[in-house]
Parts: sequence; structure tokens; C-alpha cells
Amino acid sequence: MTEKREGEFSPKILVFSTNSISDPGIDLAGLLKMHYPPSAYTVSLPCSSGINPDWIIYAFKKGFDGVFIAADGTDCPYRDDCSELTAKIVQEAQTKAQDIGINPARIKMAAICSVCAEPFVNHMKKFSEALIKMGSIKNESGGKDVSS
Amino acid sequence: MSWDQEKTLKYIKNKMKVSEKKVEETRKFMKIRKSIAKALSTGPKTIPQIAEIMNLPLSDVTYNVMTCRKYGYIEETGEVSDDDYYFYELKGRK
Amino acid sequence: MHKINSEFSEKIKQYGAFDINACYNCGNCTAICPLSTEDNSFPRKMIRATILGLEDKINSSMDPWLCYYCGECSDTCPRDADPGGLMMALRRYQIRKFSLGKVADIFYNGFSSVFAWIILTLLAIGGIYIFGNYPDMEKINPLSMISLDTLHDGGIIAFIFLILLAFFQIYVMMKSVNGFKKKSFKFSESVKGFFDVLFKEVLAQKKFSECEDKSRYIAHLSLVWGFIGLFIATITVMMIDLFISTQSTLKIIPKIIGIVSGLPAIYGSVYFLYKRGKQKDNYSKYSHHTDWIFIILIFLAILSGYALDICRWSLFFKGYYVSFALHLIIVFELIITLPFTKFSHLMYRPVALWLAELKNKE
Amino acid sequence: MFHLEYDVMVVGGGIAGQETSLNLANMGFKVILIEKEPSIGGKMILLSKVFPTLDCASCIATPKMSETMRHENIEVLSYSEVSSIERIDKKFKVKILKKPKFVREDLCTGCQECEANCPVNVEDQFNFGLVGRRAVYIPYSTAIPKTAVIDIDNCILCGACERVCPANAIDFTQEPEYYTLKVKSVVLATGFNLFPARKKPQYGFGMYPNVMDAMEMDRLLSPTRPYNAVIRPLDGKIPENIAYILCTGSRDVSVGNPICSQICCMYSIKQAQLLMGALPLADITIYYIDIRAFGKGFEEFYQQAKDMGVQFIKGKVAKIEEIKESGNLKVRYEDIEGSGGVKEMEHDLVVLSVGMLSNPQITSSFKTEELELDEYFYVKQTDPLINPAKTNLKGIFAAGTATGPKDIPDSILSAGAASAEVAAYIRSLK
Amino acid sequence: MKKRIGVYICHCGGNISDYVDVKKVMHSVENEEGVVLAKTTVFACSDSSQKEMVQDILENKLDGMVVASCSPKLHLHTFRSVAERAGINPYEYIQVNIREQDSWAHSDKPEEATEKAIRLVRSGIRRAAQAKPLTPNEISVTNGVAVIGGGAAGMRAAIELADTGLNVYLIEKEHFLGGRISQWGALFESGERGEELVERLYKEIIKRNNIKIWTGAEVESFSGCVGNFDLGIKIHPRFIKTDKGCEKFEEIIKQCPVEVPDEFNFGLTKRKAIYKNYKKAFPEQPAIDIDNCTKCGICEQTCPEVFDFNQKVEKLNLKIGAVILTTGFSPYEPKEGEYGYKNSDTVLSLQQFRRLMELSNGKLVFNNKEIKNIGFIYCVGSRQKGGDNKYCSRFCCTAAIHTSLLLKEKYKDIKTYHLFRDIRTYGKQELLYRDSCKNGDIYLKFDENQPPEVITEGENTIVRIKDLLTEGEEIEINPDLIVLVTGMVPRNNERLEKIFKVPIGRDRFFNEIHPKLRPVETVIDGVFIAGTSQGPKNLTESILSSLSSSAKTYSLLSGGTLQLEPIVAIVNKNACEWCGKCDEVCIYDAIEKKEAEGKTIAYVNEALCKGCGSCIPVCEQRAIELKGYTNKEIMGMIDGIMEEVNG
Repeated sequence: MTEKREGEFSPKILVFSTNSISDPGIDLAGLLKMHYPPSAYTVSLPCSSGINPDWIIYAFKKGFDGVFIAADGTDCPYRDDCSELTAKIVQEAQTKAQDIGINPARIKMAAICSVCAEPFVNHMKKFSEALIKMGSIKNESGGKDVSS
Repeated sequence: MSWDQEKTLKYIKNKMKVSEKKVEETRKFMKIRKSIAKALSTGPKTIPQIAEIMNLPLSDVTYNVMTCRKYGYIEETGEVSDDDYYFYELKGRK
Repeated sequence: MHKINSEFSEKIKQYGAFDINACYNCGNCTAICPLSTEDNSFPRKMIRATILGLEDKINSSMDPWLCYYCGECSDTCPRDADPGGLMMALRRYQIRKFSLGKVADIFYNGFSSVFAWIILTLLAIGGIYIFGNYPDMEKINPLSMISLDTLHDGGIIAFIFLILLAFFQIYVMMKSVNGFKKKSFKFSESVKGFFDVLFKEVLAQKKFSECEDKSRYIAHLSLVWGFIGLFIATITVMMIDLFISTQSTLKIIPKIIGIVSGLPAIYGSVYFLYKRGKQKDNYSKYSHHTDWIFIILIFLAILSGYALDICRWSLFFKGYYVSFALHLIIVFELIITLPFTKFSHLMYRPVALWLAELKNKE
Repeated sequence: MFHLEYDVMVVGGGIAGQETSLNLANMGFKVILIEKEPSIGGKMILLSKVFPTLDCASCIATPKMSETMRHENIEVLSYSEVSSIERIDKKFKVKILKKPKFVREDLCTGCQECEANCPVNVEDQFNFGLVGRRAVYIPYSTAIPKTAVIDIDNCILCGACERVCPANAIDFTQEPEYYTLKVKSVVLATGFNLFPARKKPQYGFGMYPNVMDAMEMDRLLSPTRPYNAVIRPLDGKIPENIAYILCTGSRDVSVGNPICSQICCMYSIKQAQLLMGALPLADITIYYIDIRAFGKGFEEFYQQAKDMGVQFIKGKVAKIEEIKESGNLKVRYEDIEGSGGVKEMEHDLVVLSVGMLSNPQITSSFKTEELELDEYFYVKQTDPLINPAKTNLKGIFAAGTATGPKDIPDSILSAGAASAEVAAYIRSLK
Repeated sequence: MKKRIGVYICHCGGNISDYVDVKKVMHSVENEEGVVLAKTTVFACSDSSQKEMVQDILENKLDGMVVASCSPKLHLHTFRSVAERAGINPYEYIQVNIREQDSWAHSDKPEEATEKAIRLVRSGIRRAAQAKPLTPNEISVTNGVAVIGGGAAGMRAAIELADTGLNVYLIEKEHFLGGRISQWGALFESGERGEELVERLYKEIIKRNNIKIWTGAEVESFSGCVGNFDLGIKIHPRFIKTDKGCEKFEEIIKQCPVEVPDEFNFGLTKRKAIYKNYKKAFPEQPAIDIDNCTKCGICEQTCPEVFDFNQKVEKLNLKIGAVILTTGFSPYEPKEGEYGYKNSDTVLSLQQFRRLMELSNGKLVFNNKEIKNIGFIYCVGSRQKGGDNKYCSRFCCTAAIHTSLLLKEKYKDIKTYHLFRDIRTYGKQELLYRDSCKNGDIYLKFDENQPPEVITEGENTIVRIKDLLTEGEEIEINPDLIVLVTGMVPRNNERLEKIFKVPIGRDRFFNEIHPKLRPVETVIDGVFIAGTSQGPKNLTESILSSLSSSAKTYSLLSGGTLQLEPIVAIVNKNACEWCGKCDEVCIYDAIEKKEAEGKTIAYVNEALCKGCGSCIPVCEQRAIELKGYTNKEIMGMIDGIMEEVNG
């Protein structure tokens, strides 16, 4: 597909989900045929507390306009303090982003439970709108490294 | 895998008889298939339209059209008539 | 606000409808019933009222009279609750309920009814004995046994009695079913409705014809027409006797009517006797003793009528007079108990149909 | 490939039979699974999606089927029937009839070339007669084993299949084969029969083409759907107004089956939800007596259907009449909770939610003793509270719907229970 | 060496191919680096497709495989085993979800869905290219199972497990076994009484010497991993020696001067401080409720040898391989005032009423009044529209109707009224409903929005209902007693939930992984659930699940060894400069400090590591990674998504 024109900008979102909780929640959205922007891509991990902040920065450099962390919240099968750990990761990534000139609001986190199809869809829609307002990552200094 | 193919058919032909009725039914189905094909040769049609040409009861036509669809002789065009019928057309194969 | 009276369904069981409690309110009976309509639907509502013991609802309902017990509801009932049987039971219940001074109770109680029928028979014999003479054994002359005047007077008394009672009981019924409340009926509509019912239902038995099993309809129609014919024949004979001459050759006409009408009546009564005896179909599986007595009386009335004619032709005088006496006794019993027995459907059903017709017009 | 002795024989390759076999095989027992159809899978594999999770039935069934087929401890005999079971000491001698497929399973690749060339057309029993099939056929695309079978009763012996088969797999010389095996225990997972809707003549099934049973509808909705769309069997019209009639053949003494089939409410609600997806403009009405949404997540599923706009009407439909010109159907019912009175409603398609009947065929195979059945010819559970798989015969167990109506989760649980009981029994023999 | 990867794109019958142009996806990825073969397939999961894949792998010497189909939750294992059969390491197989997260979610935009599919498949290929073969850890397992909850389901599971040769620890919180079923009386189907059933099970249990029972025991801690758990339990003293008997317990109980409300009878009666739940409760010895005991010493005068007031709380640590939770349910406790509950002397819950039936001989008397009319109100606490319990409790319709049949049998002219919403006597239970109707029990149906109204005036109780079966007319009944047909709610198990980390469903009961695929397993390997802890069930159904979980447990432990998920953390020895942060963050104690090659580094105990990855972001050196989710793999996936798609 060719490059979209300015008016049709659909921000690319990288979603980090978790294998046992939020990914099934995202699956459920599909199962219920609820629609969200197709430019959201999910990468599923065991637990959101295991996200390396470097991955987030890398994603921006590769051209993602936003990163969304679908955390387990209190449902995490691994640990109770999962949310706090994940929040720390987000903070770290936001600081790093800011350092290289990327709007930290491009990183967002929310708890998505295994039946949270509707909240997920709403998050995607809102986040996508917010990113449209922010414009393409390429207009930000940190997004220069769009190589390929 | 080295048995003589003709033999196995012969073997069973010696053992059992095929009733004329079954052969007749098969001929009938072939005929229906052909007349469906003929009806569709002038362009895509809905089942009631085919039935009108073939002069067969509607439910028989549905059954046979669907069977032909299953075996890949015809397929739906994807269009729907104003009165909610799918159109069917001949498929390249036969 | 209704209160539940669970004794009631037990009470109804005396009149049949033993399985009615099995009902789980699926509505199949009402929906399968060819006679049930959107505005007037039965029998489920009646079942419900019976189970809960809502007597008001039952007393005020015409539905038992609108049902012909085709039996389809009972055939297809998923719980084998015999809804049709209940309608029959409710009919029996209402006959009692509407009867003057609860006289019908006597006939609907197995024990008392035995006495009642014996007393009635004795009364009739006594009547013949008192008012009659020893008949002329030389030739056949019924009037020699009982005079024309006696017959005439007796008949008139019986008719007045019957008509008064009928009016009274129909009044009770109409009051009970709120037939008078609806003052909104137009007179013309009432009259039209009356004729509709008379032609369509009484004479043609149209509703009955909607049952799946047509043979019952035909049998019933035969019985009705046969009875009407016999009734006309009897009245005409008496009229000719009274106003022309006892010797008039005109009497051949009612005789022929009588003989011809007797045949369908015999067919009808035999049909019902046979079916009840066989107990195969739902409507004939269970027969209350009042059902039996009614159909037997009808059958005997016709049979004795034929016996009369046979004896007359065969010049068996003794037999003739005995049959005549029997005929008189049975006809007397039938007529005199009409308002209190199953026979009363003759008056209740047309009224119910008429009311239903008017109700639908609203 | 063939041992003469097995620990367990499982009769019936439906979901319960597979689950029992897999459980036992995973415990290390040698299992032989007997299936009368050419493919294992039973009824579940023919379904579209399953309630209340709306998983597609194939997605759950096919992995189980292939695992069953593949398991080193399970031998599957398809197209076979148990002809006798005799108790000898502590074991059973069983005789199995393997019907000839006239296709060599070891050679057939499932390419369907034979099917493409067969001239015969007969009603396809796996699509309940909605379409035809050939005299040589693979039952359905997800069949396991995926090999062809020749329906010899309908074959005209033209030999076309034999000529075109690239694998030379057609073999008309096959004869019925009998195997005699020794097994320590038998599990009856023989499933159920669908209520034949013709037994309810008031509904006109078989007479009015647009009255179909729910199994047919499930086929129309499944991924291997015979019409590739939901259309009416009469004329191919896309229906706009569909009615479901619950309790067809269940809770109904007049057809001899007073018990509840326990699945029809839910599968009807499921189909209604699927239909709302397939035909967004269609109106769906469900006529019911009581909605039996009793399992985990069922009530919520029912409420969801209500919220989606499925109309629920309390009242058993008593009869259906066809309107000649349109093929539409008039259903007559008492609107008990609505305005009351008899109502007639027109629908352009009616689905009969048929119930389950028992399948007691296996009883005739017992030669030395009698298998006890309950009043309705289901295998009788002699200790339902504590040993639910136990029958009156020692060593013979039952699973799934063989003992009474069950939905899929309950069938799977009962298979789990049966395998535990069988395992305990076999251990007790030592 | 470059990987040789095979790619399969599934139509899923049409579930995918109706929206995603699978052919186009195939063509777009077939020239990706490493891709040797790309195909589409109608049902990737079908047996024939699986066979085809095995053949392809062997013929093309593939060492990587990608299937783009449904969610990995459904078929990851299916295809991993395909890979395994063809000789590929299962972890070199990558599943791409283009159904739930693509074709279904974007069925409104087929073109964009196709583009997304291409990008997703490509990211899968990149991941496959980076994937390393992983081998599961084989560990030996402990021969031991703990069954938590000594109700019918737990007892039955214990028997079954013992028969398989496993050591079973049956742990019951109360001092007596039997759970809810011992309170119930005659049971549906066989007519056997709950107490008799418990006796039958108990006698089977004590026959088996590999079952150890602890009553009055609570779970304190749970650690370890599947195959080798440590279960800490705390046993409360009974103060009576269970190995000694005494003929005169009944007398002793009578003599005890203390009286407290009897919980077992829902407070309908009183019990003593030394008590048994009921006469034939098991274990046979009574227990002493020390909180209410006045230590008067009267009891000790008879049979002094069985008493031991010096018993202390005992703590035990059990080594087990798996655990089955059969913790049961609680009866729904109606709110005060709900249909007059607690406000009136004429309102009881069904569970209370069953106790009342059990306790009465001859006449049915409550509060000195003989009961002749009973109104049952159904769906109390179930199918709530506004409340928490949206679910149907499944057993209660049948239970109430069965109760009504028992009443009729025992008290000829008792009258019952049933105020219901839908009668859910599924299956053969329908016959009970039929019998009850035939008995003359009266059924009245109410709308969920217009529940019956209970008006109590002293001794007199009136219930008003708008009966949907009588054209919505108002009907009034005047029962002597109202029985609220209360359903099941989950037990207040918060502590256990925390200890075992079992997931809870929307209905707040324990949740299985999948009702059809894995109905008794939880997401925690080695932790099984059964009985009513999982959701409302009747006894037969509880037993079914209890036996099922025993079968699964046995399959798990019977081999003596177990293979563990190889997805664990791995330390890059060169980069690690032991700071201890990873150890700090790990709650599974999987990180150890180790000396290696002359320096201090972190070491991962693979048997304990759960593979959550919490240690990854805290490592400043980025020296720790998760197998299967390495930087290369994740970044490869990002690359795969972001590369432009060429028409």
C-alpha cells in the first residue's frame, strides 16, 4: 500500500499485550466483531512487567506513532505488583522518549482484562485520535531514524 | 499396488447387481445438471428464475443448484436481487 | 386480586379431568384448537383458572360451551393433561351451577341420580296409569290409551315448565357470564347474531365441522337433524290429531318425516354409543355417567319410536302399546330433565355462541 | 498395527468417546475406539459454533480428533460396528465388524478426484439432505481419517472412481471384516439420536421445505456450509423473519419423550446470535416454554441475545401452515404473556429446535448379559451420585449422552469421569 | 546458517478468507528472506493439513514454521506438535493471529485487514528467523496430591486418586468431612441421604491407607511449581484424640453446659461447645469449640483418656505434585428484607428449610406453628438484573421441586406454591417437575421486573404476585412459610485465591481455562478445580468434574517426570555485573548470585523461573533476556510490521 496522504493519516500503534490476560481480551474484541483501527499491531509477551523500554524507543525509531501497553492490572497471574512495575517501565520509556524529542504522550498504558473487549476498543479509538492530533512521528525529531 | 484395476470392478459386478432405478436416478440428475447449465448459459440467474426455465418445483431446483454449487459447476455471483435472491452463474470448469 | 383455592380442582375432578394438574402452561391446547380465536381463546385459560381455583373466572366463562371436544388439544398435549376433558368437566360443573335450585346436582351425583331416574320413571308410569285408559286391543289407536286432551294438556304443561326453566337458567347463565353487563349491543346486531347462530351453528354446526375428525361432526349433525325431524314429526302428528282429525290421511306426511329423520338420529346415537363404549379417542376415553344416560335415553327414545311403527305394521298390538308407553316414559324423562342434564347443552350452547358472537362484534 | 488385546474399548467416536480415549491413553492404557461412521467426530464436528463462548466447533473438535487419531495408545477403527460383547472371566471378548469402504485407507490421499468424477447423486446425510453427495465421498472437509468411502448401496458400479484414482486406492474386492479382540473394559459413548421432526406432523417438517430442523440450520451456519449462505431450502431466498420452535420433540408426552433435552434452548439462542451476524436485517423470534439457560455463562448469553434484539415469546407453537404463494409459514400459538389469545404469525423460515433421543442400538450386542436401560432407553446409571459412569454390568461404563441429554461441556466432564472410573476398575483387576 | 521457513496462511473456512485476501498475503511474503515455501490452507488445523505440513517440512528440510490462523490460545500446541512430529523444535514454530486480531476485528475494512495480515505474517517470519530451539526442562515430580475441601467432590477425588497409587492429602477446614451435602438430606435421583452418602465415601476413604485426612486444617502457603509444590497447612486442635474412641460421646455432649447457635443448622438450633455436626458425622470423634468452651471440665469426667486440652495448633509442610481445589460454594444469603428475609419469622432460605425438614419428626413445625402451606420464591440471588449474580444457579429449580415432592410424600396434605421465572429442570429432572405438577403443586410465574411482594403482618404473611400465566393478574397467597430458593455463590475465598493465584471468572467462581478444551485446569499448572468451587452444579455434576480432575491429575503425575516450559530468563554472562536488582524484583526466588569465570553474576534457577520477564527492564546492563522473547525476536517483529508493504 502506498504512502497515505496527509488527510488519511492513520497512526500506527504498537500494542504490547500479555499471553494470558490482555491478549485474550483483545481476541475477544475480534470474536465479538468489535472494530478498532487496523493500524494497531499486537505483540504478545508473558507479562507486561517484562517489557524492555528499549523496545518502545526502537518502535518509535522504526516509525510507530504510538505504543500502547495493555497491562494485566490486578489480574496478572505472575505478580500482584505488576501494574506498578509496568508503570515504572512506562515512565522510563517516557523519559527516554522525551530525551530524544518524542512526545511522551505517545506511550500509553492501561489495564486490559481478559474480557475487556470494549475498553480495549475504546482505548484504541481514543489513542488513535490523540495520535492523529499529535501528527506523524516523522515530524518529531526523535522519529528521524526511519531508515527502511 | 499391483493389482489389476479392472478386476476389482469385475469382481463386484459378478457379485451384485445394480438396480435399474439407481441408474435411472443418476441419468435424471445428469439431465437436471445439464438443464441448469443451459438455464445459466444466458447469464446469471436466481433460483426462481432457473426454476421457471426448468419448469421444476422450486425446492428441487434449490437442492440441485446447491449440489452443483458444491461440486463446483456453478457459483454465486455475490450479487443479490431486489427480492433477496442470490444470483448463480456457471463456473469456468464445465 | 384473586385468591387461590386449590380445593377447586379436586372438586372438578368429580366431573372428569383427572390429569389437569399436569399442565405446564405451554399454550399448545389453545393454539391447536380450531375453535379458539384471538379474542376468545381456550382451553388453557380455563385450565389455569381451575388449577388456581378461580371460580369467578370459570362461572363467568362461556368457553365450556364453545368447545366441541374435538380432542386435538388432548391428543397433542405435551403433558397428557387432557384439556378437552376439562372443558367437558367444566360443562358438567356449569350445568349444575346454572340449574334452578341446584336440581342438576341430583343428576350429577351418582348416588342420588339412581333414585332420581327411578322416581321419574315411576312418576311417568303412574301418570299413564292415572291419566290413561286400558287401550283398545282391537286396533291400533294410541289415543285409546291416553286421550288427546291429556296428551295436549300434559304437553303444554311440560312446555311451559320447560320454557320458564330455560329462560330462568339462561338468565342465570347470562348473569353469571356477564352477558347483561354489555349494554352496548345493538338490537339489530343481537337479532342478526341470533339468526347467525341459528343457521350457522344450530342447523349447520359450522364450528363442529372445523374439528379435524369429521366423522364426529357428521354423527352429531345427523343426530341434530334427525332430532329436529322427529320433533317436527311428533308435533305435526299431534297438531293434525288436534285440529284436523285423528283419522286424517295427512298424517302420512309426518310419519314419513319421522321415519326418514329417525335414520340419521339412529346413526348418530349409535355412533356415539359405540365410540364411548370403545373408549379409544380422547373425547370418548372418559364418560361421566350423565353422558351415558343421556345418549342411552336418546337412543331408546328413537328405538321405541321405531318399535311403535314396526308393531303397528306387524299388527302386534300388545307390543305397540308397550312401546308406546315406553316411548312416552322416555320422552317424558328426556324433556322433563332437559334443563338439568347433558341435554341442556341444547339451550346453553346456542346462547353461549350468540353471546360470543356479540362479544366479538364489540 | 493390530493388537489382539486392549485395555479399553471405547464405542463411539464423538466428543465424549474421543475425550475418554485420550484421557485413558494419556494414563498409559491401550485403547481401541470404534466409530460407525467413516469419520470420527460425532455430532459436534457438524456444528457451526458452540455456546456460550461462540468458539467454532471445528476449532475445538478437529485438534481433538487429530490427537485421537495420532495418539500412540489409541487405535481408531472407523466405519465399524460392535457386533458382539461377551464376558469371559474378567475380560470381554468383542467382535467388531469393519464395513468395507471399498477404498484402501493406507493408499487414499483424500484428493477427492474420485468424488469429482462419480456420476451418482444422493442426499448427503452429513448435510441432512440439504445438498447431494456422490456415491464415493469424503464425509466432510474436516473428516478424520480423511479418506474416501464408497456407498455401495447407491453405487452404479460404473468404475469411474477406479479409473481416475491417482493412488490406485479403490478396491471393490473388499469384504466385511470381523475382528475378535479381548478387552478389559468397555466405555459406551454411543451418543444420541436427533428427534425426527416428522414425528410431529403438525409442524409439517418434510412437507413444507421452509421448515427445517436446527441441525440443518447449524449446517447452514457452519464454515463448511452447504449453501455458502443462509438461504431458504425452498427457493434460495435470504430469509428476513425466522422463527425458532423450542421443545420440538422434548418435554412432550404426545411423542413419547417427556424429558428435557437440555441443549435446545441454548443452541437456538446461539443460532439466533449467529444469524443476527449473518443476516443483520433479519428478525428472529424464539417460541419457548421455559428458557433453560442453566450452565456457566448461559444466562448471560441468553440476556445478550435479548439485548441483541432476539424476540422471545412464551408459548408452544401448536401448528404450522404453509402459505402456498410465498412458501412462508404461519405459526399458531397462544400469546400467553403478551396480549393473550391465539395468534398467528408469519415467518419466512421456521427452525424446529429438535431434541435428543436415546440411541440404544448397542444393547443388542451384549450376548451373555443384559445392559440395563432407563425408562427412556438411555443407559442406566446405577450409582449416579458417586460413580456416574457405572452401568449395571461390571466393567462396562458409559460416557456422554449415552446416559442422558448433555451439552458439550457436560459430555466432556462425563468422559473425564468415565476415564477415571475405568482406570480404577482396570487397576482393581490386577 | 540461514533458517528455512515454511509459511501457512489459513482460510479458517472463511473466517479469515472472507475478509483477508489470503492469496495476496501469501504472495507478499513468499519472497521474504528465509521463506522456502508459502501456502494457503482451508483449515490449517485439519488432520490432512497437518499431514501436509509434516510432509512439507521433511521434503524441504525446513527448520522454521509460521502458521497464520487463529489465536495461539487455540492452536499453538496443535502446531507445535506438528512441528515436533516433523523434527522441528516446537519453539521454532511461530503462530500468527490473523483471525481474532485481524479478520474478525477488521471485518469492516477488508483491504486494511489484508495489509495488517501481511505485516503480521512478516513479523512472524522475522521472529521465526530469530527463534532458537528450546528444550523443556524435565523434572521429577512428587508423588502427592492435596485435595483442598472435604466435601463430596473432594472426598470422591481423594478415593480416585488414591486408587491410582498417588499419596493423597485431604484437607478440610471444618472439623468434620462431608461439606454441604451432609446438610442436605434426601438427594435427587437415588433418594440416598446426604449423610449416608458421606458415610459411604468416608468408609471408602479409610479403607485406603494412602489417603491422609486433616480436618480443622487451613492452607497457609503454597509455593514451588508444577510437580513439586510446597503446601503449608495449619491444623487447629480438636482437643480430642482421633485415634481413641469412647462409647459415651453422646452422653458427654449432653452434659456440656454451653450452648451456642448451631452453624450447621443455620442457627435453627443450638449446639454444645463439644459437638458433632450431626450424630453420624465423620470423623466419629466430636470436636471442642474452644472459643466457646468454659473449661468447666465436666466432659473430661467421662472417658478422660480421649481428651487432650494441651493440643496446640500444628503447622505442616506437605510436598505435593499437584493440588485440586474443591472448596465448594456458599448458599446465597438473602439481604435483610429481601422478600422479608430476617424481618419475618415466616421466611427461610431453601438451605435452612432443608435443615428444618431434616430436624423435624412427625409434624413440620416452625416457630411453634405447624406448616401447611409453603410458598417457594425462585431465583433469589440468581439471575439478578441489577445485582452481582447475573448467572443462573442451575441446581435450585430442581432442588426446590424435589423438596416439594419430598414434602408431599411425608406430609400428605401440605400445599406448596412455586413462584418462579423459568423452570429449569433440564434433562431427566423434568420428570420431577411433571410429578410435582401432578401432585397439585401450584406454579405461578413472575416477571423479573415485577417480583412478588411479601407482606408480613405478625404471624400472617401475604405474598402477592402478578402471575404471567393468568394474564398478568394479581394473585394472593397466604402461606405459613416462605422458602426463598437461594442459589449458590462463591465462597469467601479471598485468602485461598491469593495463595493459589487461581483466576476468578465473571461470576466470581474459580475459572477454568476453557469449558470444553480444559474444563478442570487453571492457568496455574498443577492447580485443578472441581465441584462447585467452579460454578453452580448439582451433586452428580460435581462428581463428574471431581473425577475428571482426578483423571487429569493422574495423567500429569503418573509418569514420575514432567516437562517444564523452557521460556525462562537467561543471563548474558559477559554483560552481567551483579547489581542484584533482578534478584530484588523476582518474587519466585529464581535468581541466585553465583561466581563464574572469576566474577559475580546472576544465575537463573530454571525450575523456579516462571518466565514473567520482570527482571528484564530492571537490568541496567540489559544483560538478562527471556528465552523465546529475546531482543532480537521482539525487534525483528517490530521490523517485520513496519516494513512497507508493496502492492
